[in-house]
Amino acid sequence: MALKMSDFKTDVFVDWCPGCGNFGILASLQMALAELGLEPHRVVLVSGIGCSGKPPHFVKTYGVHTLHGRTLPFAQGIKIANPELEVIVMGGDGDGLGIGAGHFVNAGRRNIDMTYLIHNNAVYGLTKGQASPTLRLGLRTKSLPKPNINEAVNPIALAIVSGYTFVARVYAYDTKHLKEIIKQAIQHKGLAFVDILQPCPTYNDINTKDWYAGEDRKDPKTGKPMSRLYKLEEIGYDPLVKDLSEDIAKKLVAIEKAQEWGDEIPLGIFYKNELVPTFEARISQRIPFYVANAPAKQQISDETGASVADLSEFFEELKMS
Amino acid sequence: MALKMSDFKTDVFVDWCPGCGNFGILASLQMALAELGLEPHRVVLVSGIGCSGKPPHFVKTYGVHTLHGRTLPFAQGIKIANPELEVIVMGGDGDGLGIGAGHFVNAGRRNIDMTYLIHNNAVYGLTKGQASPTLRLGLRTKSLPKPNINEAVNPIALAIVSGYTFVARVYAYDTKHLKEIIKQAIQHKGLAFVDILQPCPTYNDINTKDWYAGEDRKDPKTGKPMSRLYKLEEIGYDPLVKDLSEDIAKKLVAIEKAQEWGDEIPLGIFYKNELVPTFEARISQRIPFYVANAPAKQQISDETGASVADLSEFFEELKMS
Amino acid sequence: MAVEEINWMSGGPQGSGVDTAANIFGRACGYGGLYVYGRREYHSNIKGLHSYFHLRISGNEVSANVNDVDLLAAFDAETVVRHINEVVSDGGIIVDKDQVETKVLSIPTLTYELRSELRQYLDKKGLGDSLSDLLADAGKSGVHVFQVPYMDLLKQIADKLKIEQLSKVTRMINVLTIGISFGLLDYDESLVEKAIRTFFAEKPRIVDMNILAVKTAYDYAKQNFQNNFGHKLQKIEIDEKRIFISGNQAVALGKVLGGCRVQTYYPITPAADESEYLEAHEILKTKLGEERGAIIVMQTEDEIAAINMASGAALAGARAATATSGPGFSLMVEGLAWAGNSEVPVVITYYQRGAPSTGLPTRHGQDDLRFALHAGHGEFARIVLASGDIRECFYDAAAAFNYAEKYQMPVIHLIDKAMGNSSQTCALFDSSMFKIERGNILDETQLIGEYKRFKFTESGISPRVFLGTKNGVHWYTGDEHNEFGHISEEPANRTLMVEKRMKKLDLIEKEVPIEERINFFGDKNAKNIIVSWGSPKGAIVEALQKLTQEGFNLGFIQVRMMHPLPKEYLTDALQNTEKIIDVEMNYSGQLGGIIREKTGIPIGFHILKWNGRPMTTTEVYEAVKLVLFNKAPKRQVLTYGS
Amino acid sequence: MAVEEINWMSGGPQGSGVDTAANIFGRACGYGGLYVYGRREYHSNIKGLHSYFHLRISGNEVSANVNDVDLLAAFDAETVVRHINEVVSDGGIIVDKDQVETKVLSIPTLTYELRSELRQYLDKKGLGDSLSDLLADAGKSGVHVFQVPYMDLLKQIADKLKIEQLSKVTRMINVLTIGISFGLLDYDESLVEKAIRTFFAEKPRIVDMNILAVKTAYDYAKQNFQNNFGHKLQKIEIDEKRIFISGNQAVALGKVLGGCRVQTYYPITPAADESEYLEAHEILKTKLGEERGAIIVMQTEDEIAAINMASGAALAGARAATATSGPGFSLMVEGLAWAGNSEVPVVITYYQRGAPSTGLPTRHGQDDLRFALHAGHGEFARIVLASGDIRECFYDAAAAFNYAEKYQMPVIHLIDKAMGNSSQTCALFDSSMFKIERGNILDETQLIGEYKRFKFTESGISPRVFLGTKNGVHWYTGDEHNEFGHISEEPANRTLMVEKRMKKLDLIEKEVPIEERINFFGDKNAKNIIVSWGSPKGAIVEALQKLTQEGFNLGFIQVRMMHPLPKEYLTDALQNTEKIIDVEMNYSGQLGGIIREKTGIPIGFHILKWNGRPMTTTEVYEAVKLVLFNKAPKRQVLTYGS
Ligand SMILES: Cc1ncc(C[n+]2csc(CCOP(=O)(O)OP(=O)(O)O)c2C)c(N)n1
Ligand SMILES: Cc1ncc(C[n+]2csc(CCOP(=O)(O)OP(=O)(O)O)c2C)c(N)n1
Ligand code: SF4
Ligand code: SF4
Ligand SMILES: [Mg+2]
Ligand SMILES: [Mg+2]
Repeated sequence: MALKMSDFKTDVFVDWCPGCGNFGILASLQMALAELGLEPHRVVLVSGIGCSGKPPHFVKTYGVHTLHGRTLPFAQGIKIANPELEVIVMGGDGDGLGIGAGHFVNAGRRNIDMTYLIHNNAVYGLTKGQASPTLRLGLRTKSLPKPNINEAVNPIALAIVSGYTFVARVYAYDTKHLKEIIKQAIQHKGLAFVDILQPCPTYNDINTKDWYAGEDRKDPKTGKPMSRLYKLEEIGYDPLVKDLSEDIAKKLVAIEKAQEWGDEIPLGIFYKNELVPTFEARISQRIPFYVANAPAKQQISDETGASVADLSEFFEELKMS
Repeated sequence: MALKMSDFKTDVFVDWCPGCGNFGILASLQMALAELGLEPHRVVLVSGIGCSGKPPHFVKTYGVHTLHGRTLPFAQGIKIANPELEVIVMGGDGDGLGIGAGHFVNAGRRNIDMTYLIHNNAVYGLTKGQASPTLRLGLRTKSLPKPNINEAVNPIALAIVSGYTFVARVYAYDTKHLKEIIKQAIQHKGLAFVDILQPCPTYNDINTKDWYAGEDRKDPKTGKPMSRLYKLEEIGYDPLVKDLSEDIAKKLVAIEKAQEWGDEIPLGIFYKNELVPTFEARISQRIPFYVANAPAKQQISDETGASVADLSEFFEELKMS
Repeated sequence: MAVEEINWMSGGPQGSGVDTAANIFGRACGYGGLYVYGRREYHSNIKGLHSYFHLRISGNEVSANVNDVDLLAAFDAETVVRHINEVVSDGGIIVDKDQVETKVLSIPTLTYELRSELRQYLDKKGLGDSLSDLLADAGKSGVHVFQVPYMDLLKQIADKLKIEQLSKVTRMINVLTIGISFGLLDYDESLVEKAIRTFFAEKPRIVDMNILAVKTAYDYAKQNFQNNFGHKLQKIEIDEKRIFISGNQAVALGKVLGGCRVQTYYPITPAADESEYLEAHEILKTKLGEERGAIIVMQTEDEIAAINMASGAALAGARAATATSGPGFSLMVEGLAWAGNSEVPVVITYYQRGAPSTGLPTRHGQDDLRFALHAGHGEFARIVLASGDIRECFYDAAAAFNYAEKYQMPVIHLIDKAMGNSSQTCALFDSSMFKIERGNILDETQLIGEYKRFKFTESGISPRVFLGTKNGVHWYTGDEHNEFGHISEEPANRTLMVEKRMKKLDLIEKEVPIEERINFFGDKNAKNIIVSWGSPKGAIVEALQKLTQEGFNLGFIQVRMMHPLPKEYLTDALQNTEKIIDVEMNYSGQLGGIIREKTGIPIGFHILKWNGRPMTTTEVYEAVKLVLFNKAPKRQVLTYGS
Repeated sequence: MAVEEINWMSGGPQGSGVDTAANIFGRACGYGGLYVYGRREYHSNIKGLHSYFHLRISGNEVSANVNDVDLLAAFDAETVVRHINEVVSDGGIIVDKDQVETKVLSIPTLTYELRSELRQYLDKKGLGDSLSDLLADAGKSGVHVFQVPYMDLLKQIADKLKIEQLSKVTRMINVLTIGISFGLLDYDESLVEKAIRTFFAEKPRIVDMNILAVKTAYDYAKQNFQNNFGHKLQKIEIDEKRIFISGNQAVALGKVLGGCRVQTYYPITPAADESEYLEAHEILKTKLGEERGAIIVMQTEDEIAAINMASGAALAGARAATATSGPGFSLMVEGLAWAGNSEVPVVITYYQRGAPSTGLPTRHGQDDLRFALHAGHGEFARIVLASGDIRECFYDAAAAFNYAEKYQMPVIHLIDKAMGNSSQTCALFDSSMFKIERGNILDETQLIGEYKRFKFTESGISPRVFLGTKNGVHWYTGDEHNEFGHISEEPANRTLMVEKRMKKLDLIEKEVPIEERINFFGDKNAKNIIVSWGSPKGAIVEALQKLTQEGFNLGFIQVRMMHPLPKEYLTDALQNTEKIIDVEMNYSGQLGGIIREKTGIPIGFHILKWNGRPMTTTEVYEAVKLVLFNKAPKRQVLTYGS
């Protein structure tokens, strides 16, 4: 029987502020899961701490709401132990790029086959609106006592430099596009990163829905707002690395595109490369039965409860006779 | 009286392995300090944990040998409190790009006027040769039980994406070039990063001195080894951002150059930009007397020991009458 | 001053102005010469989940709640559902007329477990599932229900202001409930206006709107609920200068007084408010004139950076601090040990909250005492202070820097959520007695010849030099080191260096006056002694007064310096005590354990609570009384709170 | 088996083959049926600073050193300088003839403080500053000095092997000293050859070179030092199967036995060896046939990732562990609290080393007990185990997973550097009695209807389901949660949920047999009882045997489960004890404090040590004897070691 979006809903009250971009993300994710036909028990949603940390409670799949900034370590542990699981990570921009930046960079080096969604609202939502690492220098969102003193990090560029093999950006209110990208991210073989521009109507009074929609810059001719967002696919951008020889060039173009901001903000897939072996493939070279007989699935004791371990080879090496 | 290299030496035994690249780094640093005429008490050397963590004990300036991966936070604290100090940070590749990667990325956003040197030996030296984040996928240095399962991080690209405003690479045995670059890094206004290729003869049996020198690839004609290293300045590379409009382009070229490895390894300055305001400049906008009357220098009590704080304005806000 | 004590509670969805209401209400009372204590409760949520403020108004200074609610001002149905049983029998509930038919089991924001509980409750009582059923039931036990047509009133207001969209005025439900409340309490309306004027000082349009709203509601109450409500609130004349201040603010002010010049932080509840407050006031007024004082507030990438950056600043010579709560402190542990090993005078303000892990991020707890004492691998000297109320927060925050610099060690200043996020009126803090003591610091002129940062001395304290001082070059390392600060693994040096660091604790025991380390209340020769620490203080002191008045013989030792523990004092004070009653907001009675560890004296009785809500005077009073009447089990668990 | 006990020490610069020498020496002894215990000491340095191995060879099983050195095999002058006073009066020193004129004060690797000490020593004794002066002085007190021309011997060897560059054979100074040693000790040469063959098994050329070197040196000793040395070493015949194993390896093997399938780590001394050993053996042989067992060893970017990755793996159903030491554990604290809150069965192997902070990274200490007990904000249940020797390391490492899964909580397994980096011979481990107990786990077939991961139960234990199991969807969160695992801030749920977690500790107290929680040695009714934990065990047991033989009445309680502490047992055992003697490798006597906290019983005597070197049998024997003779202060500080 086909799965429906409602199959992925729990009874827990969704406690985001009215108009929060997170609603769009949640709905898109639930739709994507349903359309991909992923049975709820095969999916593990891992989140951090923040407004963005709450989705697992709203989604009827396995949910692991972890620590601030530590989504990736938990998620990687889960996936390594049981590579059959579909592991989807979600977290805030503060979570992933502030306190979690070290894991962000180092996860790229492993390329474990998972999906990582960042709710990028340029603020620390749940702690009441401090500047997040994606807030630009000099800006002063609603609850900052002073303008932001730090430059912003560029999540797309950072992901590419760190080795993520699927790097995309979407907009929280464009649920159809968002859903499609999430589906592709999940289906991607390797570590996929999706930067989700997520308006926070409560604290981010700069990058608002209206701002993204260009309400402040109406076309003088038509009088219509000119959206700041555009889609890479619409300009014929091709993110796919078809041969490793074009990898560096594709990365550079993606990083260049990632510099656009302000009046022209690209959405879509910046970079995609399935030629880099996943962690699963790498470890299988050493342990050929890794996927077939994964750590979490191995039998460790016999009927009598005795350990299946046979230590004789160890003892052979250590023996004193 | 002019300072000499020996003015920067302590009596502490330098306990690196014979032939370690760190000797070159130490000597270059001492030369650079002497040539810049920096009085020992004005310099603070901050280091992490590793073979690369020991230099402060060998250099007669203030030395703060901190925690593994935490050089940047300590150093930034010192510099913020007393911006008159010349703060130079040194640490390992594991220290800075493994456990310290989060600070690495976020320090770039502040652009505090300091110098950061990474001893890049592709191994965890002091813990006996495990793979560091700069060791490439599939390589197996001397003490690894299995080939490295992770991709390497690219320190130059990461620094550029993170906002460092001076990014260079040098080679530990080319002490003259190294010294010059260290001098320029120190003189740079902003956060300077220097990636130092540092052979570790004890554990890294791949990127050895001979390997860098190209002993394994002799010119068929001359029979001479063809060094893998070349200098960017020799190919007319211009790292300097003279106008902010060329910033992105310069960054992209630098990142592209940073991808070269193997038979052609560029040394020198990849990127330099003094148009980005330093942290000191940013904070001075808010607190105009910040540099003149820095936190560590402020008088906090009067002759009687009473606090100089005048709380009346606070009380005015809070008063109940 | 025989003013009636009033307990007022205001509740509604987070983000609907509960804080504002409480603040305005509190100020209005404060302007009338009354003392106010207000506790804020909120979910870890930005908008929509239930939050409330429990205010106690009295003629005497108060710093705890009692179980009672005399008047409940509910913005929504959920508030009534959650708090109805706290309202005293002659108390009142202000409720939206349009919401009384709400089906309470269908309120979407109720948690699974609350809904189950509520269902059982309704079943047991045989009540229907409308809010009106609950209200009627309360009415039977004497509670007055004041139904107010919030929307109608808002419409009137909008009309008067010529505002067309009703949504532009719905935010003012909070002020409506204030108007109604004060109308019922018959309080001086002009004081409410004054409160609104100062609260919205920078927004004149908002002031006018809100004053109109309050007036409208006030008049509505006067007209419709005449003489219906027994509780009244009277203003009194006072001379004293008072402030209305939260714990977060008190700590910030203490830091300014103490000369703090660098504060690092990573956002976390309930600590972040302190740092933001400091940042907003970064340029400091000083007695030295202009441009002489500023505090740099650094928002770091994480708490690991926060502690280590603060340590760096401290080494450079600035008084430096960081502020955090449990999860953040957990990340600071490695840096703390470095500071301990390198004898760095860094101050950590530690706001405890419900734990473990993320726990109850916005709720109260006192679970972290043992952790604060033992955090960090290895043994090193540290001082752990615990303030007992908002006033102490101020003084301790300043004193912490003196301890840190004099004894050259990290100081952990324990606060908790109940203190940090509560507000109270108190007499203006007097800082004239406070002196800055920086300990033994050498400057350029005092440095001749070889300088050893970690010189072995009788006391364990070595003269300190700031980084950058001429002639003072020296080294720090987290490794064990010799007197110069260079790495040393020599066994003999190691034996001495550990001892050097640790014996500074003995010096503290000798030097710091006992008055700074404990507070004693009640009868010095009492047979029954309460021991406690931190925010239960307020409730305990009040309970003690009441019990003493009732003729019980009781004393209370509030421990303020948790480490090094004043163990000689405690041994003397407790060894002949009949009943020792340990009162703490945690599961295991941590202070009790520490006292037993250090003195051997067993704790007879524990009164504990860990439901995330602070202890009330009522609870403590009752539980202690049970002990005194020999009717208590060895361990009583308190559970009041919603 | 009246074999003479020999204490052999081999020392030289780190990287010059001290380990190899010790290993070959130890093996050679092991092959001769002797028991060996070897302690490794080295600086936090890769090459150049002094390192040594202190080996004890005996007919009986040994797991501690004594103060004596019978034969010191010095590769260099520094080794002599550092250890000369440890050599017993009829002992011997093997020294390089070419180095006897070394000016000892000019040895570049000496630290400032050692140099000062040495200078004073020479002055006091009126000795010249050449190594020969020191040696002559030792000779006066009966020490035999065996001067060996290392370079001449190496030249002979190089000539025989037709090697031109002498530098290619200088690495073999270590084997030369072995040859000399065994020559002096008159030990069976063929066993040394066997040891070399197995040690260099994969490098036949090296085998030949080394055998030649040993032979040359052996013959040299025989010819030149005939009958000069009184200590002899004899092989014996044994039946028993034995292994020569380090603590790191024993833990690794225990993990394999215990079914560990994911091990995460970040490199750190002295823990990393364990993980690397596991990684080298990642494909596991099992009784089930081929391709059925493998352990994934993940080197993470830091320890924060290590603990959380292990927790993730544990939730998915793999037995998962991480291994670290102090600085790393400090970073794991936040993750530990999450695991505690979410009831995750994760195992942390904690190798203590000299602390605080970076401390003495390669030296011994037992400073972290309190930290292990209280790490993490908030209160949550955990088990803390402490092994007392290498054999226990093995069994405890396996048992830790059973505890973790049965009681659904993190288990901290405390080891220390002295155990981790020491090696000893012991009878082959018997694992036949060990059973895997996974606790209450539900699979797909047992899941019908609503599943609550944190269901309230009598015991506090809720049936567990692995992530990915059909019909078992549930949630985890570090927030306080309801039975489903969803966030809950309700006070009533909170009170229950904390209790649910904490009462599992009571269950452990009830269920785990006392034999798994303590070891008792000596007389059950003794008037004098030693309490201790961890690696002092070996020294204490031996000291106890000796003192008992001398007629003293003594018992020894080795606590193995540090938390929950077996407090009833301890109360019973200690309450009528005359002298309680706490023996620990830390400054404050942490176990003593915990015993007092939990039982109220005061500790009469402390024998403590924190110089970075483990306790020896000699020291413990002497210190305890002083106590028994009523000649000891309350606190004795031990300082043996170099
Ligand atoms: C170690 C730690 N430090 C701080 C916090 C407090 N905290 C909770 S949410 C949050 C910020 C969330 O910001 P972001 O990650 O951007 O998520 P958002 O709320 O914006 O979705 C912080 C700092 C914490 N939970 N843990
Ligand atoms: C928190 C923590 N984890 C682990 C260690 C152990 N440690 C000491 S040195 C080192 C690695 C050093 O490698 P790198 O930073 O590359 O420096 P190198 O020795 O190669 O110069 C590690 C992991 C530590 N000191 N602290
Ligand atoms: S604070 Fe911002 S991010 Fe958080 S729920 Fe509200 S609108 Fe959304
Ligand atoms: S291990 Fe490597 S990096 Fe460390 S001192 Fe030796 S050669 Fe240098
Ligand atoms: Mg955010
Ligand atoms: Mg390195």
